[in-house]
Parts: sequence; structure tokens; C-alpha cells
Amino acid sequence: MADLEERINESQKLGMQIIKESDDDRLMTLSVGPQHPGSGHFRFVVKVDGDYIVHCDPDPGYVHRGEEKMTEYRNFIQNIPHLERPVIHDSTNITYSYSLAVEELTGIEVPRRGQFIRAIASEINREIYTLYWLAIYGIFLGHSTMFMWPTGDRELFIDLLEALSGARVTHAFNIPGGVRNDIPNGFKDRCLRQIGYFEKRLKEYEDIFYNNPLVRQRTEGVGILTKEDAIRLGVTGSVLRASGVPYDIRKAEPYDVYNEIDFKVQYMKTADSFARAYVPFLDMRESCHILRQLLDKMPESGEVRAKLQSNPRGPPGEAYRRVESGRGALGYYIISDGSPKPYRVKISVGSFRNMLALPHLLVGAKMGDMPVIYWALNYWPVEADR
Amino acid sequence: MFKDLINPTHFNVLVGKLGDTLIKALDKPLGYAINWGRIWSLWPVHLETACCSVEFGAASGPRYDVERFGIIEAFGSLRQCDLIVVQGTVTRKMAPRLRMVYDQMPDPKYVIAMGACAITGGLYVDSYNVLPGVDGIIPVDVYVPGCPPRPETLIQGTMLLQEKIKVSKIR
Amino acid sequence: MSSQAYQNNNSNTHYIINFEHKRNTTEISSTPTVRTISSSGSSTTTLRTKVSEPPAFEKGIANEISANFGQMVQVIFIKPLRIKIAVEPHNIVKVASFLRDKFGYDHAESVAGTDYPKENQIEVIYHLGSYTRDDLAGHVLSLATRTNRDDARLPTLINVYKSAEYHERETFEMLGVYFEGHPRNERFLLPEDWADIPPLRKEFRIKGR
Amino acid sequence: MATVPGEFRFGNFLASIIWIILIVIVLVTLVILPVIFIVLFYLPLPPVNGEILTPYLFLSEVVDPTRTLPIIKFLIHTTPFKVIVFPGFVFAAIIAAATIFVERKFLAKMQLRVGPLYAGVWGVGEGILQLAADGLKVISKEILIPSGADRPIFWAAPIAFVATAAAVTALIPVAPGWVVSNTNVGLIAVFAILGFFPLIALLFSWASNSKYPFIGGLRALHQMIAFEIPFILSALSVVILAGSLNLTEIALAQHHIWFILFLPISAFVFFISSLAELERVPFDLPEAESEIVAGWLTETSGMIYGLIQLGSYLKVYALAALFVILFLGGWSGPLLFPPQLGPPSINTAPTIEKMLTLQGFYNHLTVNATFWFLLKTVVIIMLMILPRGINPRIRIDILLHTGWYKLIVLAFVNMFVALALVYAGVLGPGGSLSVH
Repeated sequence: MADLEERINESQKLGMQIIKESDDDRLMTLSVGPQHPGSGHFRFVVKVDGDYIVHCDPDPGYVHRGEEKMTEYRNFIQNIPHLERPVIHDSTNITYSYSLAVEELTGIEVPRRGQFIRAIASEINREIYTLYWLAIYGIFLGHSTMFMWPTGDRELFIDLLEALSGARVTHAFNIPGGVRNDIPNGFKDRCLRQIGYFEKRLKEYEDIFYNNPLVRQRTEGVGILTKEDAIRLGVTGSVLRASGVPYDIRKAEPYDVYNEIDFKVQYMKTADSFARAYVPFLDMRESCHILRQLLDKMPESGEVRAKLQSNPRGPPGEAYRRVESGRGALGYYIISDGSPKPYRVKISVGSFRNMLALPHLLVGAKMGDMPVIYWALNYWPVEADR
Repeated sequence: MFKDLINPTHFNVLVGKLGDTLIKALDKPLGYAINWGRIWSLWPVHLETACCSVEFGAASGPRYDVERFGIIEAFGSLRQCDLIVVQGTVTRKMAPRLRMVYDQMPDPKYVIAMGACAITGGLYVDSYNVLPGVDGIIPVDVYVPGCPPRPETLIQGTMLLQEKIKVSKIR
Repeated sequence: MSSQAYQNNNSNTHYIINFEHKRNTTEISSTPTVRTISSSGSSTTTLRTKVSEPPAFEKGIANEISANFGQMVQVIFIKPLRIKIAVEPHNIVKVASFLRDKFGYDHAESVAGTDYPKENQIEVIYHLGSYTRDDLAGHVLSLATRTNRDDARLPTLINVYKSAEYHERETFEMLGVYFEGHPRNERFLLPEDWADIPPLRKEFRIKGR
Repeated sequence: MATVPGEFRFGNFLASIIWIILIVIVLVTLVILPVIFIVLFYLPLPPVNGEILTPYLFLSEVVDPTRTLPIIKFLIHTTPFKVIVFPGFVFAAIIAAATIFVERKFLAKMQLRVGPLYAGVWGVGEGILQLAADGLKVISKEILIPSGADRPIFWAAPIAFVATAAAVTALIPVAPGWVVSNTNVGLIAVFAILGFFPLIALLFSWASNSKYPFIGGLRALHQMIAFEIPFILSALSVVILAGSLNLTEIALAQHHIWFILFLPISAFVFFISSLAELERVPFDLPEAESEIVAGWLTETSGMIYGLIQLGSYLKVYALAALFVILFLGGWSGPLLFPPQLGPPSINTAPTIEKMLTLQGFYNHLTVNATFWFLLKTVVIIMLMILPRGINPRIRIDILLHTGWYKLIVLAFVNMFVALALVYAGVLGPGGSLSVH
């Protein structure tokens, strides 16, 4: 050791600066950046020691388009098209709570048939979102067939909503005051036929993906988010329900017609990545069941949209309404100052809240678990950045 | 074909066509073959800039299946790719990364600006964090309008790109 | 609830929000009930009727809070499933931990910051929800504080509600409210080279409008 | 869409035709003929059925069909032909190319979609030229070498990759006489060559001087080392039964009963570890897209990527063929082909008919052997493509765990079965069932 000290001071005399090997040299910093196939529009910096992740720091914002600022320059109806852009494949749900909040502010009352059609559209949209999420989860695990099958079945649901609203994904169907137009005739049995076919396909997903021993091996016991941690971190949606907390906004705070539907909140207690992957699957099966009830409880005729004055406005006030979207509780806090334009709109989305669980779970996980944990958090970067 | 022969004014057009195909086929046989190769194997880089990536995912799904045109979407590294599909809005934070990805790609590279936001900023043109159109940072070959464009429009966009490659000079 | 006026006797600043809307006079806690969600049959929605008596359960919670904190807490409104209370910045941590331990509001759903240039104030509202208590499942308690607009400083609630970490960081970036005690008051969603004023402030105009 | 060129004149059109005829004449006279003469006059030509092959004789025989067949037959049996064409590189490359195309179509059908369709649209079939399109494009792409990269290794590694893959194919006997090098230690030579691959993967990833390839290279190293041992052990039990290391003899030993009937477990272990050697999907870790951006292939662009892809698909053919020889009895199979193609005609049949029936050229044993060998190899290749459609990628520690603990144990189990068979005198040297 003596000569080491000697060499160090001698080299310092020459002006060289020797740094003792600190922890940082052993770690390799990897940027799982916006272009990395393992992380869509999102970047997180990961410090890796060998195969173990030691530190993770999420860096969102690559798709931050200032939605909240733009809402202040448009009146209530004009906000619908650009408020659904953060999750275009779950567009009915993300505008659902906005419409509810605006209705509470401006005192509009939605006719009963409109409420039913709104619920049907939001359930179909939930299926579309979850199937897209499941497809990406498959490709993240390297299971290319699991990308193709859900994407294929999702097209059939997209046809249903296309018949309803005219657009493939960006429907702008769910507006304050009800629904844009009535359902086309023949929609009901077409929907029932599609649900019947889909439930058979769900069985096949289970065989090729969920009961596949390699998938089980890769996801079970990975990224344990205990119940206390889930509550402390305030995660929501399937991530929360996978940790054993049966909390679903449709049951906790039933909006529109959900108090007339009896369905069971799907949740699991194993709190690992497999549970977080399986709960959306159970949700899909449950929402088929809900869709059936909605379809036969829907009143045959009646208005679908409340009469609105040209620029709906209400007394100044504020409203906070929430809806169970594909990624959990999606709340809108709208403050209105009496003018037709909202004074302030705060969008509280599920992905932004689940992002907090990412560094918590990734620290200590292995490099191979990174995509498994990241995408099991049901995280859609475009929505988190708003 | 024979009808043209009878009418003298068309004779030149017919011969022109013959001459043109002859020149193209013989003068640049290798170039023609390489162009043909590039047409049928466009490998897009895995870069999702915004919400149009949902429709790009649907395009590579079973129903629209862009792999019929040789477009394989699941490529990891951008060194092997030669097509950037700018899928949606480019924010000011994503812009330098997009330019860096464009520079890192090997040479014959093409850009498809997909969606109204990539072309002119679209719905978010007045947002404080969005680039009004992606032409500012990277040269765009084909604009695919729509918000989001349907997968068929995207495939028509790729076919236009293929036409463009077919007549482009070999670099 | 057109113009809220709540006073705070120890500091002489008056918090009066008066919007230009002159219609109804100041009322301390008028609760315009828009919709009563009755569990039976169709959900009847009453249009803007003035229901004097707010729902009992929420009333109980609000009374218990104000009983415990007296003047420090100001109940703004009580609506079905929604309670809003206003607190002074310097004792928000006490109230928050009280709410968490006593009532079981165990996580913060979102932190909404709003800029009121006329009163030269920024209001930050914590929406608290509860996963553990079933009877509180649908309820949201909005914990509101106000801070001066020029040097906006607020104590952070991270130690009480860990889930508010990223929300507070985003509020800092979007409104410029510095949260004392927050580990990372820095750039989050905006690009690294953002030199402008926080975008959600009212004087920040977006282009072309 | 042919566009009419602006100032087209008929004279230019004629001029271009004459110009092309001129080029053809010049090329033929100045380039092709001299080459033929050099080949004929300077290189020592071998004797063909009794007479010294003088250049003039060769030129005249080109005209007389009855003599061309023996020359071709002679040329085929020379080693350069074997190395380059039949059991060697071109044969393997064709199968590798077919594997790539079949894999994309097979995978597409498994995923309910169509796969490459418009590539070969001129009525050649629905996407058959997709591979040609990919190849042409990859050849014509710019090769980017990262700034800090170690240039010589960056160039050498892909070429070495293809060379080692081709070397493995050289050792594999396709038909009784048809093997490039019939060494007595054929099996050990194959494993020696297979030992190169992790080295090349690591060298290349180290040379590309960036983080993700480095991790990918290390993973490739761990994976191949972990699966080398069960790979060799499972082949060992075959050697015990066959009694020799020479691949041709191993194939001949299984003339009656294929070894897979006795050694199912080691066949399974061999198949799994060959999947790992090839980095096929369940063991796709060195190029895991979703974790480490295409692993050690991250910095490959243009032709380097093309070479590595060609090399990896050559390896697929090589290991599938190795599996066929070790466990499925190489080319043994019922005789399907007639001894002569045409009617059993007398020797004085007219030359044209003799040529048509490939009189001196057609050997039904070789054709039959090649047919069966190809059939089994294609089946095994389809089996290797299948897991890519149904399995996800596994994590590196599960992979190493299966490699070191599970597969080695399984390989041993079957070795005891083999030893028992040999001692019981059922198989092995002098056994009742064995061939000689």
C-alpha cells in the first residue's frame, strides 16, 4: 500500500488526478431512451451493476403537448377532440369524466339512453385499449404471436366503434350532454356476436400466453408491489387491483348507469408482474359480461343527447369527476368562472400515477425484467405526458 | 398496343415508351435491381413520437399487415433500418432526439411524416411545446395526412414512397 | 358559491375570490347540489336546486375536522362524495397527517395548481382518496392551500403522501410553486432548455391567441 | 410508370441498339475467349475415361453429347466442386435462403397474417423474391462504423462468422460419398468449430465500442458456453452407440434403427442446446430487442448485418443437419428412386435419349440419400422455427440455470442408457443389432 500512496502523491505533483475506484465506476448508466424498442415514447435512465438494476430515474415529457394550457382557450365542446388525443385508443373513457364534470358544472342532464350508449362505447373502448396493451406486452416479452393475435381481434372491436362514431380510434363520441349520435340499427346483435367470438379467443390467449410456462417463469415473482406500497404510492387501476386492493371507480363511485350493472371487481393478491398482466385480462372478460347487461338493459328509444345552448356555460364553480379508464382512475378537475371557456382543467391520469411505481420496482430487478415490469404498470407515455 | 401503330401521332409515344424501357432496363440494370430491392424491403426504425403509433401498430397487425410490402416493424437497432415513420406530434423535447436518430441511420434513408401533427403541427399547432411540422428538422419524403391516418392511408403512403424510390437515382 | 370569502384572523390577508360574475351574493358555504345519486332505479338529476342540507356522512366528516382544528381549517363546500377544505400553508402538514391517520385518506390522487392573477395567489389543491376504508371509497377530499403568486412557496406533503411526489414536481414546473422539502424541484415534463415562465400561469399566452 | 423522355429521337434509339451490339462483340472477343484458352492450355486437365483430355479434345467433346456427361461427372467429384457447390457452401446457402423465406411465411401464417406477398409479383409466387429484395437492399446500404470502434476486428468478425458457419457445413456428410472432408474425428471437429462462435460474438460486440452491444456480447458468451457442455454430452451418448467419431460411420451405423429410439432424452437435450447455440427465440437473449436494442448486432449495418444473418441461417442448416445425422440416421430411408431414369434400354440407344436419361451420370443411391437427408433436415428446421412463434424470450439467469443444472443432468441420464445397451451387447461394436 505504501508505494501506492507514494505513486499517487508523486503523480499529483505532476498534475495528474487519480480517482480511487468509487462505486460509480462499477455501474454502467444506460439510457433506455425514447428510441429504445423497450420503451415507447418514454425514457428512463438506468444504472446497472452487472445484470442488476441499481438506480432508475424516469424522464417523461417527450409527448408533453400542453393539453391543460390549451383547454383554457377553447370552450367546453371544443375541448373534446384534443382532450382525447392522449389515449386515442381509449378515447371514450378519457373524455367520459370530462363530460361528467362539465355536465355537473353546467347542470346538463343526460337522457337515459344516452347514458347507456356512453357506457357501451366506453366498455368497447376498454377492450380495444387492453388488447393493444396486451399486444405490446407480448412483443416486450419477445412473443411475436402475442402481438399479432390481440391486434387482429382488436380490429373487430374497432369496426364496432367505427360503425358507432365513424372514426377508427379518435371517436369524439362522448360529449358533455350525452353521445354524438344514436347507434346504427343491427348494432346490438353485431355487438353480441362479436362478444361471443371474443370470449372464445380469450381462452386461446390463456393457452398461448398466460399458461405458457416460459411466460409464467418470466413474470411470476418479478417486481413485487406489496399492498401497503401500492397504497402508499397511490397507484391505480389494474396495478392496484393486482396488489390485492379491490378498488374500481365503477364500483366505488358509480357514474351514469353503472349502479344498475352487477359485476365483480377483478383483483388478485399475488402482487407480481404476472398478476399485473393477468388482471387486465380478467377485466376484459368481465367487461364482456358488463356489455351484455348494458345491451339488454338499454331503453329501446329515447333521446341520446341533451339539448345544449350554443355555448354551454354555468355558474362559477368547480367539479372533480372520475372514471375507471383502461389505466385506472382518470379524473378531471375543472374550475369554471362562468364563461363558456373553462378557467382551469387538471387531468389526473392513471399512467402518471403509476409511473411512481417504476423506480420503486426496478431497483433491484434484473436487466431482463425491465420490459416485464415497465409495461406491466399499464403505462401509456403519451397519456402520462398529456 | 397495336391501335397506337395505326395512328401516326402516337407512333412517337410508342417508340418513346420502348426506348425508355430499353434505356432504363439496360443502361442501369444494376441500379434498377437495387431500387427494386430497396422498394420491397423498407425496414422502419422503432421510434414512436406520439399517438399515431397506435395506428402504425395496427398497420403491422394481421388485418393490414405491412409485411406484405416487406416492411418488418420489429427491428431493434436503427443501424439496420432505412425508413423513419414520424408517428405523430414532435415536441420540442423529442426534436433533438429525432434529428439524432435520423443522423445515426445508414445512408439510403427515407422519412414518412405520418399524421397531421407531423406535417404541420395539426391539432397542437398553437401549443407551446410542439414543432409546427417536422420538415424543420429532417427532410420528409412522403406526407401521410390524417389524425391518425388509417392504416390503408399509411400503406398508400408507403406505396408512394416506393414509386419515389423507383425513379430515384442510385446514390 | 360565486365568490368565496374566507378570512384568516391571524394573518391579515384576506382571501376573497371575486369573479366578475356578480349574480349571487357572497355565501360562506352554500352548496349547490347538482345531482343526487340515488341508489334505487334511475338516477334522478335535479337541476341546480339549492339543497340546504348537505349529505349527512360528509357533513359528519367536515364537522369532525373543523372540531379538531377549529379556525385553522375552513370548510369551503360539502357536496355528495366531495368535501373541500382550505388550510393555511404553514399547518397543512399537520392537517394532512391528521386526515391520513384519523380518517384513512391514504393517498393523493392529484395535485392541481391554479393561478389567480387577480388575487395574486396560486391555489394548490390536493385531492385525497382512500383505498383502505370501504365507506370512503368514492369520496374525494380536496385539501386546498393558497400562496402568494410572486414567490410561491409551499411545504411539501411527500412525507405524508409519497404519491404526490411527481405531481408536486409537475406543479413546480408548470406553475413555479417551490415545494420546500421536495427532493427534486426541477424540470420534469418540459424540455431541458425551457427558459420561459411556467406555462400554466395566466400571463403566459400561447402563440396566436 | 414509364415516362416519355423529353427530347426523344428515333436516331438515338437505333444508336443505343447498335452500341449495345458493339459492346457484346468486344466483350466476347477480348475477355471471354482468352480466359477459356488460358484455362484449357495452362491448367493440367485430368484424363477422362482412358484418354488424356487435350484442349482440342475438350472443345470437340463439348459438341459430342455422349462425352460431355462423363466430364461433368468427373468435375463433380473433384474437391473444389464439393467445397463450393454440393455439400458445401452453395447448397447450404440455398437451404439457408429457403429457411429465411419459409420462416417469415410460416411465422406469418402462425400469426394469422399473410407475410411477404408482393415481393415476387411477376407470377413467380407470392413473396418468393422477398429474400432477394432484402439481400439486394442490405448489400447496397452504407456501412456505418462507430467512431471509437476497433476497425480491423469490426470488419473481420462478420466474415469470420460466416466462415465458421460454412466450415461447420463442410463437415456434414449429405450422402454416402458426398462430404467435403471425411475426417475420422468429424464430430469433435464440429464442436471445435462451434466453439468459435461465442468468441466472435464477444469480439464483435467489444469492437463496436458501445454499451448495449457490450451487454449483448457478454450474454452471447454466457449462453453459448452454458450450452456447449450439454451439447457435447448429448452427442457423446451417440458416439458410445455408434462406436466411432466419423460422421459418415455414425450415419451408417443407424442404417436399421435410428438412435433417436434409444436416446430420446439426449436428442431432446441436443435440440434444446442447438436452439441456444443458434440464439433462436426462447434463448434470444444476445439480440433481445426489448431489453438491449438488438444486443451484439446493434452496431451492424448494411453488409455486415447481411453477413451475420447469412451466417446465422447457415448455422441453422448446419445444426439441423447435425441433429439429423446423429439421431435420425442421416440419409437412411427406403429406396424411392428407380435404378435408371429411362426404360432399361440397351447401350446403343441414341445419344439424345442416353443424355436425357442421364446414363452415366444418374446414381440412384446418391439421389435417394440426398432426398431423405433433405427431408429430415427440413423437418428439423421447421421444428426450430416453431418455437419462435409460440414462446417468449427467457431471462438470462433462467437460461443459465436450465443450461448448467437441468440439461447436463438430462444428458447424463441418457448416457447411462447408452452404456447399458452397449454392455448388454444389443448395440455398439459387435452388438447384435449393430450394422457390421
